[in-house]
Amino acid sequence: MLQVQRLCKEINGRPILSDINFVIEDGGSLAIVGESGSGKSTLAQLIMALKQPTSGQVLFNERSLPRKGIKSYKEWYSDIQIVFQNTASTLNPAMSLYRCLEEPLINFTNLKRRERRDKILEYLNKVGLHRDLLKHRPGKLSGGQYQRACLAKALIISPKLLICDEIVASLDIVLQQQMIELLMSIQKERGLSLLFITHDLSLVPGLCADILVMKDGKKVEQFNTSALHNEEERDIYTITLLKSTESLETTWKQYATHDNKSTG
Amino acid sequence: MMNIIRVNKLSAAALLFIAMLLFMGLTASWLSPYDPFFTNLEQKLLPPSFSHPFGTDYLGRDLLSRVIHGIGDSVFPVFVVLSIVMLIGLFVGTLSAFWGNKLDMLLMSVTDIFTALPSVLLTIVVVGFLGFGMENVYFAVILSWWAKYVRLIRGLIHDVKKEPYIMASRVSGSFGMRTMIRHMIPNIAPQIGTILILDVSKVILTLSGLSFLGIGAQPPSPEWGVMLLDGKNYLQVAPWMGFFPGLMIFLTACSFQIVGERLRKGK
Amino acid sequence: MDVVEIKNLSIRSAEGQLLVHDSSFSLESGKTHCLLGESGSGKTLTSKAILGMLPADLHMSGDILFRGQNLNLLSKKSWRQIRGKHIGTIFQHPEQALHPSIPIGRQFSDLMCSHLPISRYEAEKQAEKMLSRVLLKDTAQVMKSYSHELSGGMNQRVMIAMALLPKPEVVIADEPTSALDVTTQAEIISLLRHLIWDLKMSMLFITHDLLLSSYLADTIGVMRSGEIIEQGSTERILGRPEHEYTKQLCRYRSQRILSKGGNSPNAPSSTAL
Amino acid sequence: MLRSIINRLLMLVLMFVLFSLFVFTLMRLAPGDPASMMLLEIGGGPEQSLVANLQEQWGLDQSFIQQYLVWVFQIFQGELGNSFMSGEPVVNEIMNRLEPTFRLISGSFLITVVFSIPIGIWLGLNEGSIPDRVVYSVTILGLSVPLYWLAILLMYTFGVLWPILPVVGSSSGLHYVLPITAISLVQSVYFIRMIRSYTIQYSKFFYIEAARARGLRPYIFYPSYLLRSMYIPVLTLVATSLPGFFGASIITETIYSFPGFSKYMLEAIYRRDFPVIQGSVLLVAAFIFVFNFVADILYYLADPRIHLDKQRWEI
Repeated sequence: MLQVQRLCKEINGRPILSDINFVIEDGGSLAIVGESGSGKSTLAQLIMALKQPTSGQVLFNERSLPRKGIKSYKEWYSDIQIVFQNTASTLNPAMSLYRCLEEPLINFTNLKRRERRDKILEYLNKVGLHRDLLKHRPGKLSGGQYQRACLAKALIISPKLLICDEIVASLDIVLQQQMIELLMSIQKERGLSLLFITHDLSLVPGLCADILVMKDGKKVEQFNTSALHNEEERDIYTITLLKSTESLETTWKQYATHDNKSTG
Repeated sequence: MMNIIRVNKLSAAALLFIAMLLFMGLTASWLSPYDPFFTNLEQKLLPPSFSHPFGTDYLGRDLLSRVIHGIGDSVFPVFVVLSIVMLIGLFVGTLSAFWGNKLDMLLMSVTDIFTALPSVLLTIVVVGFLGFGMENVYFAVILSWWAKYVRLIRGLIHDVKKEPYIMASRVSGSFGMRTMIRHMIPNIAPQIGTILILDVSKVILTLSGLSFLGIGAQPPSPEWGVMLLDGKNYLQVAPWMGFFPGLMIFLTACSFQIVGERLRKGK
Repeated sequence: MDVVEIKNLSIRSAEGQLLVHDSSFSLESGKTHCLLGESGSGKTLTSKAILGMLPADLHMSGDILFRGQNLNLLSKKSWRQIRGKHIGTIFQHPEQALHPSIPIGRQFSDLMCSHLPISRYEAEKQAEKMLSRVLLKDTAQVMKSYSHELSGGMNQRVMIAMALLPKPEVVIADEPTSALDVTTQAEIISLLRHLIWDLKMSMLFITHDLLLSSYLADTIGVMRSGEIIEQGSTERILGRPEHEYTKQLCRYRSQRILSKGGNSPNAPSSTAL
Repeated sequence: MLRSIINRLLMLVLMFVLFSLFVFTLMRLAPGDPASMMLLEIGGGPEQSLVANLQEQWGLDQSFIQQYLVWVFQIFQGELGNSFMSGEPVVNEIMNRLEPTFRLISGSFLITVVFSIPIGIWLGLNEGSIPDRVVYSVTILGLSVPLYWLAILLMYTFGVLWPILPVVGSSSGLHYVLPITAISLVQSVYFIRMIRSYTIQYSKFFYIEAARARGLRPYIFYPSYLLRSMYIPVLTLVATSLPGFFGASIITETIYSFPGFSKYMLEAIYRRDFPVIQGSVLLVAAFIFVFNFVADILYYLADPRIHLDKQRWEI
């Protein structure tokens, strides 16, 4: 269970995050929605202990954020893993895909070579990638394959919480949809708690139970996904996010409605 | 397509030349037709002929044999010098890339001194005070090149440190030295290798240049720079004495340059 | 009458790989044609071909007719005169499209003085008028500032003003809003639509977002890995798609409709994993 | 802004002090102590009493640091001591030999810059064309031509085969032709390659593509859009190449027996004339450091966004 309490972060005087609080139950899923510059990626890095917060704390199953000592970091990372934004360089370009996937197993488990091989093949299959991609360098993978490989690398040590930081931002619609469905099936199958960070509100329905909207480093509001559409309760900023694509969607629905009837 | 094949042929020829050169250098004593130091005044200043393809010098020594023996003095030391420079650069560069600002500032001003000054000047000061002899020359060349490699490696490490896969490797449980060896070195090695090969060509020119100025190798060494210096004094009478050593320096430097260019473009 | 007509355009890389594959389409005057496709489908290359700005190592075949004139046969000089004056361009990354160390006012007057015999003072006056049309407040201040002093949205408004100021017949907009926030995106799109309609220009709109194409386009050409797989009016393409890929795009996009009365939320559809 | 200039000034002083310390240590390490060397030079036997008072006169018996401070203090007053050989003050000997070397370096520097910058830019703009490919492969060969070999070949062709140019001394203007040609040829090969790669790199920048898409006139586009943004790298290249020219002048002056400062400094080594070596090396080093300092100030004026504490190697 992840607890974030009064988390603040300042970088050379400028407040990036101010007083962020939320909790993710075991098996729960929270979407953090905010435009660029709202501090959501910094939040992800703070939770992953890649940066130290100015104040406030992060607890996972009562253990606090690691500060010093490799052992405490390793314990933290064996429970929480992250899939970074798809900048096509989160995998070491000089290593084969096999050794990329093997790295977390070497560091976190003491499985033998054989067991590691089976584990890698199992997760490769789970994310829908073909075996003979293993000998290639990450540079040779397509956008969709690259993100699935990162997902496999994060899940291979079976963490309890998975953070996804804009993982589908640069994929095309078809691949985005397949990636979201893959995440949903894995989450249901393993009761994984999920922290999904995105700027695109339309990705969230169906994937996450709760939504937290952020703006300029502050928490605007947090609510259940089903309450997304009743505008009386919603903050005006959330409504502008909702409405921003409305005029486009109305014209779309003129055309698309016949489409759904005919092809179902 | 044509362009790529042509360049390939060129770099293949360059590689062949380098291989041949190294082979000749290693087997110089068996290979060279005459003894490079054997003086025979009757055969003084003979033009290139069948018996002496490169002709003979003012002491009657066969120039071809001297050139072949010269490989050992002009080319092999370059590899030694550059590997020392590389090690210093790797060690100090990594240190300064990871260290805090203070040491970094001091180190950068020191390296700024040695990169700003031409290696000829540094050699003049070192040889001038410590006297002639190849160890001093090598020391001077190392002195002026180590700074370039410290800055190169420090720069490369700084660039690599910013890459997302370094942050991702932390999350996968690699820290400190392990990240350095598994993630940073393999990614900067190709660039360093390319620059190293290009610098072999530069250092050959520098070393022979110093010997040509008389502050490097001393006669009767068959070093190409020394032979070129003798060639200059006999330019009117025996131009071939200066031509062939110079040609060898050019061809060697040129083949390393071509291979280096090919690596950089093909990367 | 077609303002721009592309006939059997093919673009081949130095190694002979086919990047754009025998595509033909036309742009009627006053209308908006949309090139719809994912990144890497060759749509940006097609727009660069029209401007004659393909990188040196690519070969281009096929004809590009601008008002009946084949641009391939033009000299470099006359093709340059068309760029900016008759064909305006709006790019994807606004903050990178302006010169970082030249004030914006100067870049406006450089543009105008390159095409029209007017003084720099007159050019800057017209520029300020156009800046107010793109709903920028204190235009005088914007004229004096540099591009890194403005936000993404403001930079894009400047780019639109700069593209439309010489009153070109055709505007090429290459993913103008995909680098902007959702909120500013809506404003920029409606501003663009209004200005294009108001100035009676034709636009070649390049995007990967089906929603934008439905809102802006009169005709759509769907591109996939360098090939135009389907082409026609917006109703035909989005309403009754024939190609399997277009159907898939429309189906997925419908699932992600946020506003009420949208389709069923993300029920896992039948597509194979 | 002022803070950064002072910062750079401190760096300059630090660099000079460190270098002088380096030279001084080398001097102390020199085999045989200077006092007995001096006596040997002028033929006197090295009796201990004479050596002792000479050491005392030069303060050689004090601690290393004291000697260094005395020595540096002397240097700053321009008191470089007397040459072992001629007994003349080193400063005068250097001064009256500077003139030909200065003309040689500035001549070849100007010719290289004037020729190679336009050619490099033109090649960069016409990347992939036949002349570009031809010149590019020629530069690959050009980079590996040793300057001293080229100088000898020039001397042979224009001095022996077809003797139309003087190859010794520096009396007339004609004497400068061959050395300057040799240096300029070798340096411009390097300049052309660098300027060409900068032009290619900068013309691919997004704002340059966007400017071309706006169809700006050439006389507006090239000077104020493309070249203006290339100002910094070109300035860096020019500033950092000056030491190279100096190194080249030593070689050409020796080959063409040009009575310049560089040749004089080189010959000081054969005669082991310590004060001359030390004086000239410090003078050259000081000149190069100050030149780099001025170049850094020019960077700042060129583009205010570059703050000076970002050292030159990070640009």
